[in-house]
Amino acid sequence: MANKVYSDAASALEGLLFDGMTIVSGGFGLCGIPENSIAAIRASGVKGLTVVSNNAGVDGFGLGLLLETRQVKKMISSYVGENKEFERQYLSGELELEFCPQGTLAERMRAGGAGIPGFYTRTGVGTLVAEGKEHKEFDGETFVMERGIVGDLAIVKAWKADRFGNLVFRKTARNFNPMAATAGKVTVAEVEEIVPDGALDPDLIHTPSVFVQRVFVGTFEKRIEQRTVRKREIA
Amino acid sequence: MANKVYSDAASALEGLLFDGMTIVSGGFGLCGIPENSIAAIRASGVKGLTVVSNNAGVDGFGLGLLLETRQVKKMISSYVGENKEFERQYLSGELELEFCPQGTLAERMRAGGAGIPGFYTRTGVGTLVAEGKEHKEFDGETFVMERGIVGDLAIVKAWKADRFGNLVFRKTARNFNPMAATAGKVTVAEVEEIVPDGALDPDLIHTPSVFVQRVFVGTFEKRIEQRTVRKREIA
Amino acid sequence: MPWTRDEMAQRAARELKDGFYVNLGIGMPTLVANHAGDLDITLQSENGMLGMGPFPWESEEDADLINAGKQTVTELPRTSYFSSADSFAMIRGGHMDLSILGAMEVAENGDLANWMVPGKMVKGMGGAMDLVAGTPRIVVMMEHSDKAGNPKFIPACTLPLTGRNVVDVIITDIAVFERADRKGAPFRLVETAPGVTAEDVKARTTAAFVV
Amino acid sequence: MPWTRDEMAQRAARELKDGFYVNLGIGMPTLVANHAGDLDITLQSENGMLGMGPFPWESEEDADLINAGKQTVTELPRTSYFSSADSFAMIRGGHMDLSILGAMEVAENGDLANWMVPGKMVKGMGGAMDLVAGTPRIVVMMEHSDKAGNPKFIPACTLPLTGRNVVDVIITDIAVFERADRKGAPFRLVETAPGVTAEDVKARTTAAFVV
Repeated sequence: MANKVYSDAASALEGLLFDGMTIVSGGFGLCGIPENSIAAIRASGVKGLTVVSNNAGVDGFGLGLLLETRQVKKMISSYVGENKEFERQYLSGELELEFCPQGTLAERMRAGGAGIPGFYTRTGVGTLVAEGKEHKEFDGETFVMERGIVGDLAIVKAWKADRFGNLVFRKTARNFNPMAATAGKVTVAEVEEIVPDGALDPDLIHTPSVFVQRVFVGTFEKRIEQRTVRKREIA
Repeated sequence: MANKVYSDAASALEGLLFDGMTIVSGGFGLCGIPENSIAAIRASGVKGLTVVSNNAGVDGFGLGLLLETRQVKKMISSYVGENKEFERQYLSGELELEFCPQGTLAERMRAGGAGIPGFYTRTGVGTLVAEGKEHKEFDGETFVMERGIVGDLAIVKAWKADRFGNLVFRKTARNFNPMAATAGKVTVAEVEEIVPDGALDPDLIHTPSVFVQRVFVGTFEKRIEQRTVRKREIA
Repeated sequence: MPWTRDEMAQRAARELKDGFYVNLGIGMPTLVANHAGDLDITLQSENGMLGMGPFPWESEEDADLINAGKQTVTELPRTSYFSSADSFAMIRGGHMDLSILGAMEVAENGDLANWMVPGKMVKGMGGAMDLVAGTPRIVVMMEHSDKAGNPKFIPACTLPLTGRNVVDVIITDIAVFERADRKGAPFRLVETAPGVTAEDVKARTTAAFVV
Repeated sequence: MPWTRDEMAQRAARELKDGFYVNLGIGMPTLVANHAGDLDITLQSENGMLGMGPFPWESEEDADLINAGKQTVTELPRTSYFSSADSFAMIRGGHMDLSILGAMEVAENGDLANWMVPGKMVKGMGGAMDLVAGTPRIVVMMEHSDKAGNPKFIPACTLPLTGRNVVDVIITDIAVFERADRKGAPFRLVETAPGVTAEDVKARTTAAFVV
């Protein structure tokens, strides 16, 4: 069969990167981010990127790595508060930023992947994010039109895959990954494990294989941003 | 806690039915249909119903039961080819019918449940189903606007539930049920089994509890429309 | 000598490529699966299944496992199930490679009609409108003439359309037509059944096509 | 004597009802969970979790299990995980009962600003715009005055809005305001902190409200 399994991020991304391209990325904060693909994109030196991702990583990790090297021209995100370098580049005008409400961003990725070029939402009506966008009344209420997003490439992080490209995510590391997986002309998935044929329960696959063109097993740091714990009382 | 578990369809539907209401139903053909709720709706005698369902059952089973008793005023469906009584009522003008392409219907339910009053699709452009609807160009291509659907009540069939209302579906009996579950002001789920707390893997719940207000264990005939098999060769 | 249904399916199978994700319509198109040979093809069923297997062995039917034709089927090691919304996200979003379906009429501009005969048949379009609108390559399999002997590949559809300008390949029992693109390229006669000449095809077709 | 943050959270918890599905914003609103008492409340975290449990025991943190504030949390027997699209389908679709969040400014018409200070802070709105647009009942918790001593409940917002006409209840460290509907009903002062009079509140507020 047409092989979808690659040995690492560099080989999985080979031939897919070009200057000025749009990349859609999964992940929320540093949770469930495609660490390996990001590192390989940095190493490739590709530049002028538009990156669609809920967050922009932190200084020195995640998408922050591509900001450091100035490979990113524009971000489409809902929250970038954890990244000083981002703030600096943005306030100095070096980096373009399109703020998009989190739910609208998730829906824009899903819509792009589902062949829906535009949809209406009440989110953001009467605020900055709706300025210049088309509005429409439905049943007496005003909604704003938002556009579907399709990227040249989607990079996602899953827990398990099979060689067909079926994906399963784990806990809140799922987040934007399933929509991102649908929103790339090509989708590259990095996973913790590729399991034998039939090991994934067909009822419980989050991303069907048709959305994934290339898959590889990565190594993951899985950095925690806010380590909050309860102390055990000692008896 | 607020109890969501009911003993049967009649009690689960108590207080929810009224003449002229809109009911959104899960199911594809006779697969994964809310048999028990349909029977209880028939027994209730409620009438003038608008029913949103991919199919209309067959003569004497599924939604066909509500057609027999003339409780349905209007159907919104993609395919009704298995039902002679439907055809008769429609051709004689007794029954209103809004044909909706299957994918558009699924998306309309999802959109309604997701607070999206309208979306654009290329499905149906240039055909009867797009007539009288708003059109819009995106990147040089023409799309038609379709509306989200929200029903007064949604009735769905799942495999397993827990008492919180989390649902898991089985194989192709999933079909329209997850979207229908989001598209009702109130959603009643019938299931084969209510499992103990924590027995459903949180990563693998198809419909989160917030969408389900009432749940009960039903009894299911699960009729097969087209029994197609391979014959075993006898050695 | 016209092709049999099975020969038509065999010809349609040549439209498949290794690794393709394919949706086969109800009826004749389902026969194509029997001719995939060594190609690694994943079949989609729009009611919510990717990786559709063959019919079950007798007594192993599962009422919860059917295809879009409401027939009992089986699963494979690659199978995944999903909701109808996700299924048509896949279709509408252009993620499928190919769809093969039946037709009542195809017009020379690629219009397709296969869902309605006004005043007579009110079955519905099911997923056909979504499939033809979303899938990048559409192959139609149909008898060359209807039961009354009238051509089905015609200058303009007379029945309500399923989609405008959506058909790429037409396989009938006597001929195969193909067009290079959906931007104005005409259908070209690329194959005929044994003993059928281009002249024969012309005589039995009202649509314009090139040879 | 103004209320402490914990007393504000205790007051906010009185907005909860048994069986509610609730989203608590980052910061002070998270304290409300400690005061739910016997009420059966399901907490949503908009990054894709329903049924959020407490922080993990030390050494049991899981990098794959965080809340919308990026803090490590735990799951409960009722927990489900889902994608961000499904999470906001839940929120935008009006399925949540209540959201409690912080604010920089609230206007007397219910407008809310809590995401941006032009030229200074460019963190982003995260899910706040979706939460206020989609949730039927919005409770704001904030200090009555900002660090410079200026009122935060004001005639009209000066900062970029998060949502128009979306706030139902305002809980500050000295007072609670509530309005009957979003159709023009004015905010009413319904409670004051111990030793704080309606006159005190008026003196420290520029928004119009009824007593």
